[in-house]
Amino acid sequence: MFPILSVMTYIPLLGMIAVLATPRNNPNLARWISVVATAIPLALGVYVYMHFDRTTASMQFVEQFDWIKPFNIQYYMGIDGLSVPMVLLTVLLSFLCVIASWGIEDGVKGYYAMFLFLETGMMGVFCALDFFLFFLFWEIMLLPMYFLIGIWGGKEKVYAAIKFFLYTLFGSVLMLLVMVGMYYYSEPHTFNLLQLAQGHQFVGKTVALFGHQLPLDKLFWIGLFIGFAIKVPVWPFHTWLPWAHVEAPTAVSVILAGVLLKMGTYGILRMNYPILPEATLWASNFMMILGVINILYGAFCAMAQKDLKKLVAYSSVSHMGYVIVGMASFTTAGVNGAVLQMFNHGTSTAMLFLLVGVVYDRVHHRWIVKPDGSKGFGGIASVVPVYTGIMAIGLFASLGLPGLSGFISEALVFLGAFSNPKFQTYVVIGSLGILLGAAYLLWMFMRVFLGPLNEEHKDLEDINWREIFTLAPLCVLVIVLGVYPMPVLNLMGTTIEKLLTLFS
Amino acid sequence: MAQQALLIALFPLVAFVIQALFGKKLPRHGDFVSVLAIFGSFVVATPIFMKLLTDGHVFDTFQVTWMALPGVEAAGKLNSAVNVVVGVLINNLTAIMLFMVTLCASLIHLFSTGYMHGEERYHLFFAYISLFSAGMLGLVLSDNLLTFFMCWELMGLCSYLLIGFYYKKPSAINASIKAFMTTRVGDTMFFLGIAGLYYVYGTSNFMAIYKAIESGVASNITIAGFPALAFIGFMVMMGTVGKSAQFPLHVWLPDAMEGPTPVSALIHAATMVAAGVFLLIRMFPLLEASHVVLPVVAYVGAITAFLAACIAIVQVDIKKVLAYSTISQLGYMVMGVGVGAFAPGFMHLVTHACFKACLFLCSGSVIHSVHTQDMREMGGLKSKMPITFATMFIATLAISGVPGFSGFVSKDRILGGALAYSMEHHGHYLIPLLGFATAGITAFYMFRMIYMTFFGHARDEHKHHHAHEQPLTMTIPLMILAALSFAIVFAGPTGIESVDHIMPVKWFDHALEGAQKEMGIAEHLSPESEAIHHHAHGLALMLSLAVAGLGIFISSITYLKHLINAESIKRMTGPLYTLLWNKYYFDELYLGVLIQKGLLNFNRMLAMFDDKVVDRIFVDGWRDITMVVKSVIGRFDDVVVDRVMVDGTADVTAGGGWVLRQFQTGKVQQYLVLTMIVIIVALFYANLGLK
Amino acid sequence: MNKVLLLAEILTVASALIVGFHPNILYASVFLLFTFCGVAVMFLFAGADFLAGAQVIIYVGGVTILILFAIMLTQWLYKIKLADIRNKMVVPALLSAAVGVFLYRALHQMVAALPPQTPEALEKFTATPKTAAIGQALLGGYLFPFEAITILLLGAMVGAVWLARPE
Amino acid sequence: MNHLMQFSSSLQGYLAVGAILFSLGVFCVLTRKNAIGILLGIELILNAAGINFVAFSKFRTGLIDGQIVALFIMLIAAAEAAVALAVILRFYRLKQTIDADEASIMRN
Repeated sequence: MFPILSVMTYIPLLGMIAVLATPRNNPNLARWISVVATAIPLALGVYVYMHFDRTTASMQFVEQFDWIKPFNIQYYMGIDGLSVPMVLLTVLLSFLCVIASWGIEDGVKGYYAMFLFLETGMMGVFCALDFFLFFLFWEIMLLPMYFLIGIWGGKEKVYAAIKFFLYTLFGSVLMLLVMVGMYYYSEPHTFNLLQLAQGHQFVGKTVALFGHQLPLDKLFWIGLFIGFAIKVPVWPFHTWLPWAHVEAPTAVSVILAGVLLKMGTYGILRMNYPILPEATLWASNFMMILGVINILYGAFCAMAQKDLKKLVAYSSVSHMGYVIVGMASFTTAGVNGAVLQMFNHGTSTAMLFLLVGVVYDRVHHRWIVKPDGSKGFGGIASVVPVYTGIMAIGLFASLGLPGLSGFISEALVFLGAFSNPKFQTYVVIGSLGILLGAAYLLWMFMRVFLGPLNEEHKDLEDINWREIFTLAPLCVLVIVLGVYPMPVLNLMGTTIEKLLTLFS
Repeated sequence: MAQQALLIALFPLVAFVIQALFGKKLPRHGDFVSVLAIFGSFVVATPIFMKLLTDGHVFDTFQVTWMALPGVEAAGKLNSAVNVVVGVLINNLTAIMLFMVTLCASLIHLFSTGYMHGEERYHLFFAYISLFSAGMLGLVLSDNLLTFFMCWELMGLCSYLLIGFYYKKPSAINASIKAFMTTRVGDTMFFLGIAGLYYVYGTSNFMAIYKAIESGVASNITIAGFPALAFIGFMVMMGTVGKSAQFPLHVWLPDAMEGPTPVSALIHAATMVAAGVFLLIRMFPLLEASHVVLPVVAYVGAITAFLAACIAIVQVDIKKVLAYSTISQLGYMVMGVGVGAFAPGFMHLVTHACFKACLFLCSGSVIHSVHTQDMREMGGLKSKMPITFATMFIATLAISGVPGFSGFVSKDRILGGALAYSMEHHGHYLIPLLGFATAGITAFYMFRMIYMTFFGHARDEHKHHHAHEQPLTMTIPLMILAALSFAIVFAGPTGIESVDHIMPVKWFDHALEGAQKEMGIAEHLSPESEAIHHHAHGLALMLSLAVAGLGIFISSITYLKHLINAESIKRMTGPLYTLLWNKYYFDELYLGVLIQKGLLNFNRMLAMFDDKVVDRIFVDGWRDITMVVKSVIGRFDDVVVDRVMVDGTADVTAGGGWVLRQFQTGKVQQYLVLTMIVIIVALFYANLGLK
Repeated sequence: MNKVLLLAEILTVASALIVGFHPNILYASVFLLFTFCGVAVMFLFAGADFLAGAQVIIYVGGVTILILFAIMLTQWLYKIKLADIRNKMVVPALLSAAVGVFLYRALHQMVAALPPQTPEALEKFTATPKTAAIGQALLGGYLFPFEAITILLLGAMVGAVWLARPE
Repeated sequence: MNHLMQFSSSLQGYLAVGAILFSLGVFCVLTRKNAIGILLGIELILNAAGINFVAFSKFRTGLIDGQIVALFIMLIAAAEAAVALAVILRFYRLKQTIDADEASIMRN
C-alpha cells in the first residue's frame, strides 16, 4: 500500500538535498526546486483530505514496522481526525511560505534547505504515533528553526534564536524524562502511544522522588504539560514568542505562528488526554485558569505594543488561550472548537504575518508608533488600497467577526466552555478577551491605515501578484470556513467523540 | 415562502460582492447595483406584508443544519452531540419589520445616490450600505439567536466602516472605533446570553424557547451563581443597551454623526439601533419569565429617554439634535417593552423608523444645500426649500406627539402602558413621570430646531443665498416617508381611539395580537387590570396632549416670537447648562478615565511587567545564575584542580628525577660498586631460596 | 701428580693477589702473566689439554703483551709515576670478599644438585685428548657461535686499528 | 697436607680458586684508578669464569661443552682487550691521562 505519509514527510528532505546540490550562482533554481518539493506534499495532502474516512476514529494511512527491535521502538506513522487538519495546515503554509520568501536574497540555498528540513520535522511530529519517533521529529524541527531565526533574522536574531532554542529544549528535556518513564513503567515496555493509552497503566503507581512517594500519572502529566506548554505558549513560558517573532524573517514567523504553536496543544491532545485521563481531569481547573490568563494577558500586552509583529505575536498568545480554554472544557463543542481554532488561527495569523511581511519588505520597519513617539505608519490606506482590503479581511478574521472563520471557533469554544457548569465564571472573564481582541486590532488598523497619510510612505507601492497569490488561498479559506465550517469540522468529529468518552 | 424570503437578504449581499470587487469599473461606479438589489428585496418583501394585511397572520419557517458535532446522543451530558440548526422564520413581526426596513433602505439608497454624488470612494459607500442591508435583513429573518448575533455584529462592522467613511478625518475614525468598541461591549455580553441559552435549552431557536418557557423549563438552573433566566435576560438586555445606544453605552451614537447623513438616517435612526429593540421584542417571553429583568429594562429606557432629551435641548448641530432625539425615542421603546406594553413599543419602533429617517434625510438635504451642520448659521430657509420644509414639519409634528400623526399613536399607547404599569404595581411612578416629561421636552427641542432652521431671518447671508431645493431623486423619498408619518397609516385618522371608531385601521393591532399568541403571552388580563388599563389610557391621553401642547407653546414663544431671550435662560441655568452641554461628562468619564488612565496605563504596565519581570528575571535570570555558577566553577577549576593536582605531581616527579640523577656520577667504578651490591643481595636471596 | 696441581693453584692465587693489591701497574701486569700460566696448568689437570694450549697462546702470548705495550704508550717512562694512587680500599675489599664468598656458596649448593662422576670416568676424561672432539664440536653443534666469533674478531681488529690510528 | 691435596684436585678446589680469582678481579676493577688496571681486573674475572666452566665439564657433566664455552670466553676476552686498549690510547691522546675518574663527561 503506497506509504503516503512517509512520502509526504520525506519529499521535502529530498528537496533539501536537491537544493543543496544546486550551484550557488543560480538562486532561482533553488527556489523552484523548493516550490516543487512543497507542492507535492500539498497535492498529496489534498488526496489525503479526499480519501480520509470521516466515520471512524481509528488511525488511517498507517505505516508500522519495527525500527529498533530491542527497545520495542517502531516506525509507526498514522493520522486521525486530530492530526489531519494540522497536516493539511502544515502542507499548505509551507507551500505558501516558500513562495512568500522569494524576497530572501542572501544565502538562498541555505534558507530553503533549512525550510524544507523544517517541513519534514513538522510533518513527522503530526504523523508520528510512536513516542520515540515523535520526540525525534520534535527535536529535528527545532534545529532548522534555530538557524532560520539565527541567520536570516533581524537585529537581535542571535539572542532570539538562542532563547527560542533553549526554552524549547528545556521543555523537551522534561518530555524525554516522561518518555523514558512511560517506557519503563508500561507493562510490555513500549513507546507506542496507542498501547500506552490502554488500561490506564500509570494510575495507581507512585514513584519515590526527593524522599517521598509522588503519584506517577500526575508527575507524567505535569512533565508533558510543561514540555508542551512552552510550545503553545502558555502564560509563564511565553516570553520567547515575541522575541522569536520579531526577529524571525516573515515566512519563518508565519510557520512559527501557523504551525509550531499548534504542536503544543496537539501534543497535549495526543498524549496527555488519552494516556493520562485521570490526571487531565484533576488538572482541568488549572488548565482553564491558565487559558483565561493567556487570553487576557496576551490581549492586554498586545494593546501596549508599538511593533506590528510583536502585536500579532501577543495576539497569537491570546488566541491560543482560546484553544486551551476549549480543550479544558471537555465538552463536544469546546474541544471541537479548540481544534478548529488551531486550524483557523493558523490561517488568520499566517495572513497577518504575511501582510506585515509585505510592508516590512518595502519599508524595512514595522513601527506603528516609532519608539521615539513619532508616527510610524499612518493613513497608508489611501496609498495601498488593495493591501488595506486584504489586511482588513485578515484583521476581522482574527478579531472573531461573524462571517469569518475566527468567529466560528471562538463561538464554539465559548458555547462549549459555558455548557460546562464548572467553568462558567471563567468564560465570563474570558469573554473580556473577545472585547480586548477587537480593541488592539482595530487600534492598530486605525493607527496604520486610517487617518492622515504619513508623508514618509507616500511612495509605497501596492501589493504585487506574488504576494496576492500567497494570500488568496488563505482569504478564501477564512471566508468559506466562516460561512460553512463543516468541511474541517467533520474531519475531527468522530475522533473527538471517542476521546471525550474517557472524560464523561 | 420562507425560501423566497431568503432572497431578501441575499440580493444586497450579492450586490455587496459585485460592488466590492468590480464597483470602480462599473458605470456610475455601480450605485445602481445596490439600489436595484434593495428594491428587489422590497419587491419580494411586499407580498409577505400583503399576505399579513389580508389574512392577518403569516407563518413559515425553513431550517438547515449548519454545524453537526457528533457526540453522545443523551442531552445534558458534557460530551452530548451538538447540532446547530439555523433557518428563516417568517411571522407577523418579521413581515412588518421586513417591509419597513426594505422600504426605508430603498428610499435611503435612492437619496444617497444624490447626496453622495462626487464622493471619492463612492462605490465602496454603496458596497458597505448593501452589506449593511444584508446584515439587517438577515437579522430580521433569522429564526435563532446565533445567526441573529452574526448579522448583529456584521451590522456593527458596517457601521464602523461607514462612520469612518471619511477616513482622512481623525475625528471620524475615532468615532468609528468608539462606535465599534462600545457596541462590542454590548455584543460580548449578548454572546454570553446566547451561550447561557445553549447551556439551558441546548438551542437558541425562538420557537423552541417560547415552548420551553411556556412549559416552565429551567426555572431552578443557575449560571455562575445567578438564576439562569435572569442571567440570560440581563445579558440580552446589555446587548440592546450597547446596540441601541441606551444609557450607559449611548456615547457612540452622537459621535456616529461623523458619517455621511444617509448613513445616519439608515443605520443610526431606522434600522440598526432598532435591531436592539427588536431583540427585546423577540426575547420578550424570556424577559417576562425572568420577572427581575423587565423592571430594569423599563428604568433603563425611561432614564435614557429623559437624559437624552435634556441634552438635545442644548445642541446646536442639527444632526446631534436628531441623534439625541433618536436615543430618547429608543429609550421610549425600551421603556414600552419594559412595562409590558411590547405591542405599542413595536409600533413606536416602526413609526419612529419612518419619521426619524425622514427627519435625517431632511437635515441631510439642508446640510447638502447650506454646507453646514450648525443651526446657528441657518434660519429662514422656509422660502428657499419648501418641500424639505414641508416634509420636515410633518415629521416633527409626528415625533412631537401631535394627534393625527403616527408618533402620537404609538407614544400615547406607551405612556398609557407605563401609567397602567405604575398603577398596577403601586410604585415605579418615576417611569411614567420621566415618560411624560420626555414627551414635553421632545416637543420643545423639535420645534426649537424647526424654528431655528426654517423660520426667522437668515443668520448667514452667504449660505442663505446659496440654499436651494434638492433635485427630485432626493425629495421623493422625503415625501414618501412624510406620508407614512400620518396616523391614518397605523390606527385611524386622528389616532385617538374613541374618535377613530368611524374609520378604524386595525391591521397593526391584529398582527400584534397574532404575534403575542404565538409567543405565548397571555393577553387575558384579569378584569380589574382591564379596568386599570382603560382608565390609564384615558388619563394618559389627556396628559400627553397637555404636555405636547405646553412644549410646543414654550418653544414657539422663545424661538419664534423671541419673547423670552434664550441666552438669558442659558445664563440663569448656568451649571445645569454646562452639564448638559458636556453631555454629563460621559465622554470624559469613559475616554479619559476608563480608557486613557485605566486601560492603557494598565496595558503599558503589564507589557512592561511582561518584558522586565517575566522575561528578564524569570528567563534571563536563569542565564545570570548559570553565569555565576560558571565563573565559580571556572575559578575553582583553575585554582584547585589545575594548580594543586596537576602541577604538583609534575614537581614531585621532577624532584624525584633530580634525586636519581645524583647517582649518575659518570664514574664507572661507582656503577660497578652498585652492581656488585645488587648481585650480592640477589645471591643472598638465591641462597636462601635454594636452601 | 696432585702436588703439581696444588702448587699451580697456590701460584695462581698468590699472583692474583699481587695483581690486585700492587700499587705499581707494571708489576701487576707482569704477575698477571703468571696467573695465566697457573690457570693453564689447572686446565691441563682438568682434562682440557687443547684449552690449556689456547690459554697459553692467547693470554700469555697476546693479551699480556698488549697490556704492556699500552702501559708503555700511556705512561712517560722518564717520569714513570707507576705508583697507582689508590683511593679508599676498605669498602671495595669487603664488597669483593662478600661477592666471592656468596658466589662460592651458591656454586657449592648447585654442585650438590648435580650427580658426581665416578673416579674412573674422571680418570678416563682427563686422559683422552680433546682436540679432535673440540674441532668436531666447533664445526658441528657450535658452528653458528664459531662463525659469529670470527666476525666479532674481525670487527674488533678493524675497530682497534681505526681507534688507535695516529691523527 | 694430604687432605689439602685431596681438596685441591676436587671440584670444590677449582671452584674455590675461581671464586678467589673472581673477587680479586672485582677488587682490582673497583680500586684501580688507572684504566689499564681495570683491564687487568676484567681479565682476571674472565679467567675465573673459564676455570669454573672447565671444572664443571670435568667433574660433573663429562662433556666438552664447558671447554668450548671457556674457549669462546678466551676469544672474546682477547677481542675485548684489543678494543679496550685502543679506546684507552684514544682517551690518552684526548686527555693526556688515563685516570678513570676523568672519563665522566657523561655524568648527570
